[in-house]
Amino acid sequence: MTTAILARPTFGQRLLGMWLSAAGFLRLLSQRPVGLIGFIGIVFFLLLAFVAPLFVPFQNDPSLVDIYQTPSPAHPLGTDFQGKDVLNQIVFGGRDILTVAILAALVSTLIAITFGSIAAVVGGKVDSTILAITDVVLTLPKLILLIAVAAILRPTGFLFLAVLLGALQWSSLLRQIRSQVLSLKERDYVEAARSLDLGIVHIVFREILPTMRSYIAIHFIFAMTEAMYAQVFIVILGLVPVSGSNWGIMLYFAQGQGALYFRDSIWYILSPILAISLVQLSLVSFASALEDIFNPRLRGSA
Amino acid sequence: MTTAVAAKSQVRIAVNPRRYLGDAWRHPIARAVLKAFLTIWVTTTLTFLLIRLMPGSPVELKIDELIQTSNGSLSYEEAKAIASSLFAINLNAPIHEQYFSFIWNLLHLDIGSSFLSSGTSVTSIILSVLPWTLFSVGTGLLLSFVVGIGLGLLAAYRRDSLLDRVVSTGGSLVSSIPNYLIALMMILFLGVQTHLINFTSMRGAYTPGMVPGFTLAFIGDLFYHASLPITIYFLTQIGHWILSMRSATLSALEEDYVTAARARGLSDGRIRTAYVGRNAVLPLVTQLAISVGFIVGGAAIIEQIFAYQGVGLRLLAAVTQRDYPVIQGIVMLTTIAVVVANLAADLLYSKLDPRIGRAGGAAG
Amino acid sequence: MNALIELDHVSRTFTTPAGVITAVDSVSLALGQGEAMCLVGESGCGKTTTGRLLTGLLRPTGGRLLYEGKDVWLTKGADLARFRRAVQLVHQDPYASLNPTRTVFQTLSAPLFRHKKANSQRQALSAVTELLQRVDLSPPENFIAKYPHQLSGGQRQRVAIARALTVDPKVIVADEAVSMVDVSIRISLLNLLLALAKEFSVTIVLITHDLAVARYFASRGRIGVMYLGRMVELADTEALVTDPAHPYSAALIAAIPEADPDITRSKTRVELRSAEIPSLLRLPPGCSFHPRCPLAEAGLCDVLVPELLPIPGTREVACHVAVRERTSERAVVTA
Amino acid sequence: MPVLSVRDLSIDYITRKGPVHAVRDVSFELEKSETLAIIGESGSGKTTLAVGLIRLSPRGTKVTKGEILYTKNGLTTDIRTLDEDDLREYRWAEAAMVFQAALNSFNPVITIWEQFLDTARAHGMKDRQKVRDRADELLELVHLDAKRVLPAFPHELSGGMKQRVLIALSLMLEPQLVILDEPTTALDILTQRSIIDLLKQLRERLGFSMIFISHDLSIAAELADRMITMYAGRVVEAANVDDMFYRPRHPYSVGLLRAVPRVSGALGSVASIPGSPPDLMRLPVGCSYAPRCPYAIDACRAADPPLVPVDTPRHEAACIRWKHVAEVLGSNAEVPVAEKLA
Repeated sequence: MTTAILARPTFGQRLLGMWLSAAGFLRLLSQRPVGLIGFIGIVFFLLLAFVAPLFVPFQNDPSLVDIYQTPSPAHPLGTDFQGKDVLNQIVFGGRDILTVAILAALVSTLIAITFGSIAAVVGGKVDSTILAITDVVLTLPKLILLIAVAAILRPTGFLFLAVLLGALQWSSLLRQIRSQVLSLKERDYVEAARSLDLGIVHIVFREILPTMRSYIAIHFIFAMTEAMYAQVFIVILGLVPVSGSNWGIMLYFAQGQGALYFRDSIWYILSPILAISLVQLSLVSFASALEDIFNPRLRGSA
Repeated sequence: MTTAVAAKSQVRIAVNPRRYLGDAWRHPIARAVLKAFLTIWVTTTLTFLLIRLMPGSPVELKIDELIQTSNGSLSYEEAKAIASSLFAINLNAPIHEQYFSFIWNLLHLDIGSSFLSSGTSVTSIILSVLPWTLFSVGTGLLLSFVVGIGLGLLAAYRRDSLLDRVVSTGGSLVSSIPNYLIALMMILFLGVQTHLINFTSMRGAYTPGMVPGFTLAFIGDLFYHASLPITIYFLTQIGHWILSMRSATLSALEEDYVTAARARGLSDGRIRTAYVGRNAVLPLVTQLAISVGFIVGGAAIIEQIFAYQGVGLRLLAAVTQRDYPVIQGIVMLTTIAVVVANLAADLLYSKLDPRIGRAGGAAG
Repeated sequence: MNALIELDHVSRTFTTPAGVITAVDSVSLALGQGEAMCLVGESGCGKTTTGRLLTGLLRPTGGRLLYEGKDVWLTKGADLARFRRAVQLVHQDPYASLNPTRTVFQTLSAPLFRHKKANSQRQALSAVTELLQRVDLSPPENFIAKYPHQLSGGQRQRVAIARALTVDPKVIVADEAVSMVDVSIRISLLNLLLALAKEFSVTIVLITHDLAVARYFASRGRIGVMYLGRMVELADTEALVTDPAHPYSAALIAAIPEADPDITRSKTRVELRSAEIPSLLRLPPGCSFHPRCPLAEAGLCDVLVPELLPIPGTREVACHVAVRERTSERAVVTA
Repeated sequence: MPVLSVRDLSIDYITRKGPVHAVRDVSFELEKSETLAIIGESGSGKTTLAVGLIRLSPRGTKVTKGEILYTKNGLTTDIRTLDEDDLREYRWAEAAMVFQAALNSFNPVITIWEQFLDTARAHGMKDRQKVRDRADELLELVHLDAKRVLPAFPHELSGGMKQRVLIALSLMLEPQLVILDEPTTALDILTQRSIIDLLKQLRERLGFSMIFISHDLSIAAELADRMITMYAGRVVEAANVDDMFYRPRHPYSVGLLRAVPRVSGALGSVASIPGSPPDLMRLPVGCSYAPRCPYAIDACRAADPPLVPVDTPRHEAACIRWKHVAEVLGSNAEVPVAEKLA
């Protein structure tokens, strides 16, 4: 097959390329069962959170008659302290949490990539100041700060919460991206690209970033798990004004209404716990499988 | 074939080793201490700004509250004077003076007194709760570090065996579930549903009425009360330590000095400890420093769930009561405690790894 | 012949936590069009830094880098870019010199597109094919779609050379370009570089620690010997090999093991006064070789830094004793 | 009786795509106080062979067949049959392996003294003072100042010093056999020379037999009494040094000798071997050098040529056309190959 893979492949080839790499990736993933289960879990919860609500009718009809019903065909996961169906709340409870988690992970990953690469590429004074700031933020007990900040600023909207969570999480990723770019920057092929005068755009986007794609994807997923942890954390503690319904808020009410102690209310409190735990488990096992596939000798997980 | 690479690396070769290392020893320690002070200074300033300058800041809220409760009899100025005494700062002074007096007081460990129990100083409140958190978090962390290292080493030595798969997958999954959910599940299943543990009797840091002292009974009681939080802190980090130690050990096993040691007929035990173990554990020490900060933060919710009177629980109480001096005090003192722990771990690292002797050798 | 590219008393220092290091100390070197010369020396002697200074990737802290008579670091914009393209570097490690995530075609076509030497796929394909043939990678079709990990060390170095040729360079600095390649194919790589010098009058500077490789490559050219950042001798290869003027060059040539039992076991050794290599942080005063030099004269060599001075036979040496003995009227012409 | 006699040793690397035959039916002998050079390029299997001699092959390798007969005071044992404890004793007390200085052969977090102590304790020398004296004596032997080296950490020593300490350490238990992996690679010319002279001196004084592996023919010319060249996992030629350099009988040895330029003496017709190194995953049927060999005929591609004795004593070559090679070279004079083919 002597056809050259051209520098600017046609759209058809690009599609074929993507399909081949996706198939290849799935083959690799299938050799890691835990990773595969994680991948399936992620797809399931994304569908549950963003697609299911379009089909399942939203039920918000509290009825005092059937409080804490045990699971029955009408209410597969029983009902809550107001008699509302738990399964319905679970279906509608994922969207907010996953949106905030994805946004927060985006914020922290973007901060880490931009400032990490700037520090590595520019070097000198800029590098040392960015590094000093990162070191300081790295050692701060972030959750204590989160409690104080949340209590005082009382963030309500998604975006505000996501930015707040993102702003607290970027430090360890920034250090790792900086050291990654630093080591790549020293590589001979980057020096050759410089002497061939190929331009900074080519060097960053064609020589340095492609080798970091998998690295960034893995850490994006870990950032999502951290964001979810922190988000549910402050919701359960009641530090954030409660609006709408999501798994965290379900837990907040379940705890508040003593669902922990009644025999029949076990499903009301257990459902959000399992939902959140399963999302986190899927994310972590998929990310660890990615880590194993892309850089098997990576020292220590994130 | 020479190893002459980029110009910078030539520096290493013909330099008098002892003198060059001498400088490196002093330099990183000074840098680590400086970094610690910088962190503390940033936190204090951050909290100062948070309390003082944020729109609708607690100071303003307190003044409005005073005016309302006195239904108009207090003028703005009088309310401001009361607030000044409560916050232990002179609100009329320009902001930078307030800031300097704030820092000055901090240096004397005087960070105002609680709104509610106006007599007691914030420091005394914190000092009564901080030890419990450090005790429970510290024990949990050390246990998970030691057990994690052992399991990680074992998993690496028996690579791809059943034990390896169970330990590393199990560890990473347990640590990925949010620890407060595990806490809730523990109460739900071990407590309520099966009555295995009588967690109501475990409330608080120790059984009221017990005489605090270094008696075996008292210490036993301490551990009884702290057992649940410690278990949670243990489970939160165990996965991380197992995985990090396992991959560090695997790469150490491929190093040439391990093959050379085996070629010299050294016993497996000696190689496992002094050659593989010591090198593999190095990067983990710095990770220990970072995780201290994370765990102390997470303690708040664990303490609330288990009603364990640590600094986290006290912070939550202060937040619900809008007791700002206490919030401010807890944030600063916990940060200082965490920063000190980091400094200690960094110094330990520079002592353990003679090559760099670099404090602040955090991973990455 | 006016020099195409010239180092005029160029120096370069590095500040490290332990102090200031003078990696290159006022080195002068003028190279003509199509010349094939070698820079030789042990690790830490500054030959790699000198190579980086020549390519303009590293800015000198002293002296001037002249290209076609103009001081490169005073030029701006287009001139500087033109200079940068005219001098290319070939690296030592074949496993790190090519981007592992890009095919041979992508690596070679990027500069062609960038500098408008190819505007369409077809043009790029034919240009790359021609380049691969010029570096003896034939049939080219077998290599175009390959990733670096699918090539041998020697083949990768050839692709690296082809990449340098994409911008029609006037000067190629090969930094230990053959030392990590199998012994049995080094000569073919050296021949490839020599062919570039002869057919396309490209000036080639080979940096190596291996004197035998240097002797083969620069057999019709010159060799420059460096020690602790200074050029200690610059001479025609055969003259240097058979009659080294500087005591350090003599020590090197005497010390080299030869791939011939009779010669190598009967070589007369040059006993140095100490095996200790001085630290770059605290260079010995005067000539930095004096603590080890068998010819060192107290009061002269340990005080005065020797200049690179001409001696009979279009040669230059930086050694008071050597210059004195070889230029004085009653110099006995040694066999 | 030879100190070491290896017979038909084969070592495979187990990979997902099946076993890779890194070492194939290697046989050679080593007499007392004799120095053998094993010369080969990347993929020749020389390191796998050397490490296999003390059964230190890494995970994922398997010795499929062959014997390693070690003889001391008339008693011969096959190393492959030793149990763990005897093997541990054999390593260093009988056969000591010195790795390349450039690789980090020292534990970076403990001092050189502790590594001396570890080695001594592993072989029953418990008395610290005795170990200290022995260490001083050994470092003196390699011209190093024990007071400066012992308390130092490995990264504080230069390449040359590390290689000397490795050699000193290898002589701690007066082994009968010292195996060195690329002893002078990655060292500067003058340091390389001092290590070669040191090895010659020690060999004279202590009388141990030595095997060293290298890709550098000039080291073999300096140190070796006998030489074997390896290609694609097999021994292709075994000979005394002069026979190998001036009267080689295998086309690969000829090609290799011709590909190495010299500083002194005439250059002659220096030339590379065409083609590129063998891919151990896809070795051709028959002689694995055939694709690059100028004298190859169809018979060469039929079967792996066995090692056959050639026209000088203790000289064997694995080539069915070695007589033709002799004719091409012409004279048997002590003149380098490159000049004979000029």
